[in-house]
Amino acid sequence: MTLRNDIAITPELVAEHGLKPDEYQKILDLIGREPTYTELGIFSAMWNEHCSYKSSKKWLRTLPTEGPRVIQGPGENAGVVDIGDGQAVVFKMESHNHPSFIEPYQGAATGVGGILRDVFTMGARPVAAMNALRFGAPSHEKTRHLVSGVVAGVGGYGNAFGVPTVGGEVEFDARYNGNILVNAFAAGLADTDKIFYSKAEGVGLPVVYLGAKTGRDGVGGATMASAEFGDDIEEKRPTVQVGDPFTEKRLLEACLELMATGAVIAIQDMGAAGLTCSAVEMGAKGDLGIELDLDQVPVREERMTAYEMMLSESQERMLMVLHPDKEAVARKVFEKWELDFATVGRTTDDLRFRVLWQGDEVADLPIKDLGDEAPEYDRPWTEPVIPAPLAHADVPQMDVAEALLALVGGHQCSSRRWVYEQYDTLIQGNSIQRPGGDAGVIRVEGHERKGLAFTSDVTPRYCEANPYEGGKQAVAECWRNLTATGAEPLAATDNLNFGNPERPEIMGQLVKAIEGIGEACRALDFPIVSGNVSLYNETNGQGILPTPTIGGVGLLPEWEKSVRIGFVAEDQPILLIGG
Amino acid sequence: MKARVIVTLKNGVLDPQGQAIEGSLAGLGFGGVSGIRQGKVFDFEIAGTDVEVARSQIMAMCEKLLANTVIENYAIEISN
Amino acid sequence: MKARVIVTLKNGVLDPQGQAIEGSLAGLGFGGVSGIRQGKVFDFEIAGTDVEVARSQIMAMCEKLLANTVIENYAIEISN
Amino acid sequence: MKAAVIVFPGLNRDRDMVAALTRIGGREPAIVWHQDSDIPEVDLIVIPGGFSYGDYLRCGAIAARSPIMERLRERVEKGVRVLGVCNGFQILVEAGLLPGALMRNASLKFVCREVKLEVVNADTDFTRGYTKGQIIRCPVAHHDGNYFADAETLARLEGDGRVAFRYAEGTNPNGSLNDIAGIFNERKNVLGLMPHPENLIEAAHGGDDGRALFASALKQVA
Ligand SMILES: Nc1ncnc2c1ncn2[C@@H]1O[C@H](COP(=O)(O)OP(=O)(O)O)[C@@H](O)[C@H]1O
Repeated sequence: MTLRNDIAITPELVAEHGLKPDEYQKILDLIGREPTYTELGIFSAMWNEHCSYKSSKKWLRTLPTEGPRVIQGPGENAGVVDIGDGQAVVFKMESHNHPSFIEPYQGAATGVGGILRDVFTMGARPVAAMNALRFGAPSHEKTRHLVSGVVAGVGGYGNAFGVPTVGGEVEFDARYNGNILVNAFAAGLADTDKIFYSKAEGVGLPVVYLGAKTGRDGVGGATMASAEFGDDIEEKRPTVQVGDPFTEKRLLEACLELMATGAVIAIQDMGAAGLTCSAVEMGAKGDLGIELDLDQVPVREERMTAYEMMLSESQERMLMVLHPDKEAVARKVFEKWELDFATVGRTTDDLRFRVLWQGDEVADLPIKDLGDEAPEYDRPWTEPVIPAPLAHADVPQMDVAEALLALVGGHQCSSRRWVYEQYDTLIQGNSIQRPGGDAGVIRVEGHERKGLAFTSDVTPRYCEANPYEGGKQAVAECWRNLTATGAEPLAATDNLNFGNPERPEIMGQLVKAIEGIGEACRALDFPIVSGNVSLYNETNGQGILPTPTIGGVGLLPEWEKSVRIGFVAEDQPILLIGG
Repeated sequence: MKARVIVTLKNGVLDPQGQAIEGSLAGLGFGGVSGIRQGKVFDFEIAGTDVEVARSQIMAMCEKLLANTVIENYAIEISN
Repeated sequence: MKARVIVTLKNGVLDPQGQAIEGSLAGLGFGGVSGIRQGKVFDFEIAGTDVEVARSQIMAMCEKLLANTVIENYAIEISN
Repeated sequence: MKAAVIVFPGLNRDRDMVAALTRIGGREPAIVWHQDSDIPEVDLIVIPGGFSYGDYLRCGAIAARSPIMERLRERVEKGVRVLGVCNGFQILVEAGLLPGALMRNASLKFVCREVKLEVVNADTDFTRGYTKGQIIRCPVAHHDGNYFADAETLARLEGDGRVAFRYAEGTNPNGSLNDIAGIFNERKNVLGLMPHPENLIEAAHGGDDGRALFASALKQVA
């Protein structure tokens, strides 16, 4: 399994890395020579759909992302919104679809771990989580196994980490038979003057590695997450990552303790293609170069190559730029929590991303082109064909009582208790409304009366019928679920799950859904402050239902007044309001 | 017949349990232990008398339920 | 040296996991299986060359940590 | 009344427990980190819930072998009150301070829901805020709360009034023998229970049935 750095770069190898011939040509033009094997790996990680948003960027820019309360919109680990009294809510949603199909427990668990890290990387203590799940038909042979594994994995990680799960979604449709969706949401609380960002500042400062050791986990994983599934899926199995919530919980406490010491200048968690993406992002954002010395990286496996270390997706790791005079303080915090701590590089002023390994320079690349100047596409798209409304005569007739029973007993409306009772919904002692209502509500710790509401919504079959209206509807439902608890909607995050964007009709769904989401968000003053795009959700050419999940956050001035869905007394009038 | 199935993690797959146990053993003064990996064992009775038939049946049980072959290997022992 | 410790539940101690697995196996059509009990296996390296010294060290590890002797038995295998 | 909370890495209901003790006791408990060399002089020592050491090996096993547990054992012998909730209960059992074992839930699933508890013995320092036979509400949140002990131990626990709480009205969430939710040591100065009374002490929790346990343990009930 030892890989060398002088492997010849063939067209096949380029293709295996998910890079198109024109993209490879762009690499050649950019660096004026053939890339090394490690460099090819770095490009494939940075330029894949997952990290670069190359197909969606153009459209994401059209979303409203600003508002009087928005402190940080998209582009950081999570969005940040002011909730008054010097406090902010920090939140984001992220998908872990493909890994969860391959290994449902670990895939879902590491998805939850990733989104929690996104939140506490910004200095916020996680206070609420949600999970939006979509599975194949209940009768499909794989569904039972996937449901039980995913739910156990979401719970296994979130429960051990210690964050209450306050809401989510579970839906079944045959279109997800070969490609389930696992979208995880997390929110945290921070003081507005103690938010941490990934932008590095200062030349010659130590780049420090924290958390768990690096193994070969998921090498090639980020590339996989952006590749369509075929029948050879079994072969991709060994790249599964295993989550360790025990380490993550210690990492949370250690990071918050460290941030309180004033030692942290910049911080970035290591998610997909960990070391590569985190280092490049910190440097590119700060207009700085980064030099890494891989011989300092804590590893848990022997004979790891530079390529493997740069692409490893081992979980529960962080990269930071620290004040050099605080390095000793920082080390002490991490020793207390028994986590690895190593200075693995430094910031430079030459805008290069340089990687040293066993005395060799195995990569030397222009950092801006890897990061914020990665390729961007305006993919061709076609206007979705909107089906004509059913003629009245074509609507099947049915006895009303029977129809009601069928609805209530059907898998779309049945109780989700089996799922959410496997999640700790009351840890932290602030859960005012637990799953089962319109939105989850928590009390804001450190404040007498304030509360926050959370919900996640989308109706994929609406989006399939009419992506534009479906996008609007998802936002509107999310907004309504927040207001139904008595909350004032603040802002939202989105997780856009679609099929292969290289197909113009799929790209059309994405474009129109984003348009609808943007339209609704503008109309409601409901900015999108973070999000995630998951494309290539297809199996053998069959795409999933277009599923733009909207996660919304609302503010309640007085949680005591939050309203629940249950009727509270007999003989009360029932009102129907709205359109 | 008596059967025993031993399920272990594949090489390279992170074993957080093993790590925590190793740390604890070191803390208790058992320093010479390294590379600890935790697995599962299943002991059971299986009907029949033909070892080879039983073995192929157990193999199917492992593939379907007892082992998570994405990250685990298994070994089968049968005794009369 | 390589060591393997197998920890199993004592007779008479309830094994909910074993029971559930037996139920699932039956559900999957594996009918001939009975009395399934789940245990743990630990594989590790132990420093030194004297098997007997290692064995008594591992025994102490089992008594102190690896097994809960209220409910579990253990067996030790060592190979060079 | 002074209280202390022992914290091991991986515990996660320590903040909930500190909040409950502060709210009901009127002062913040001392926090004892597992690597501290001693426990301050207090009247009540609590081990809260969570996943110490990730629940790896067996729940509570690794924490139970931590040096701080020797200091705890000395306090138990001196008659100091010790309360273990959820993972804290598992740790006390693994340390041999309480008998039996907590096995995986019969459903094999983590379960978080509200159950009913019967106060079996209201004549102890922990339970005198309740009446014998009283049924209270209490949430549970655990994966391994299925209490097991051999027949002889069970008979002793039952005979000596050492069962503190029992799951009532068919709400046993985990398959525990005799519906046991919490037990005392022989001297009844150590209580371990799986449910989370600290998560049901105020209006925001939707009830305060858990309050009397802390009020009793903190000697606020005569
Ligand atoms: N995966 C999940 N995790 C937690 N809670 C869930 C999950 N799925 C559904 N729920 C909860 O179950 C309730 C019903 O879900 P749903 O039918 O999607 O709600 P809605 O009425 O908004 O359509 C909601 O309170 C929701 O938060």
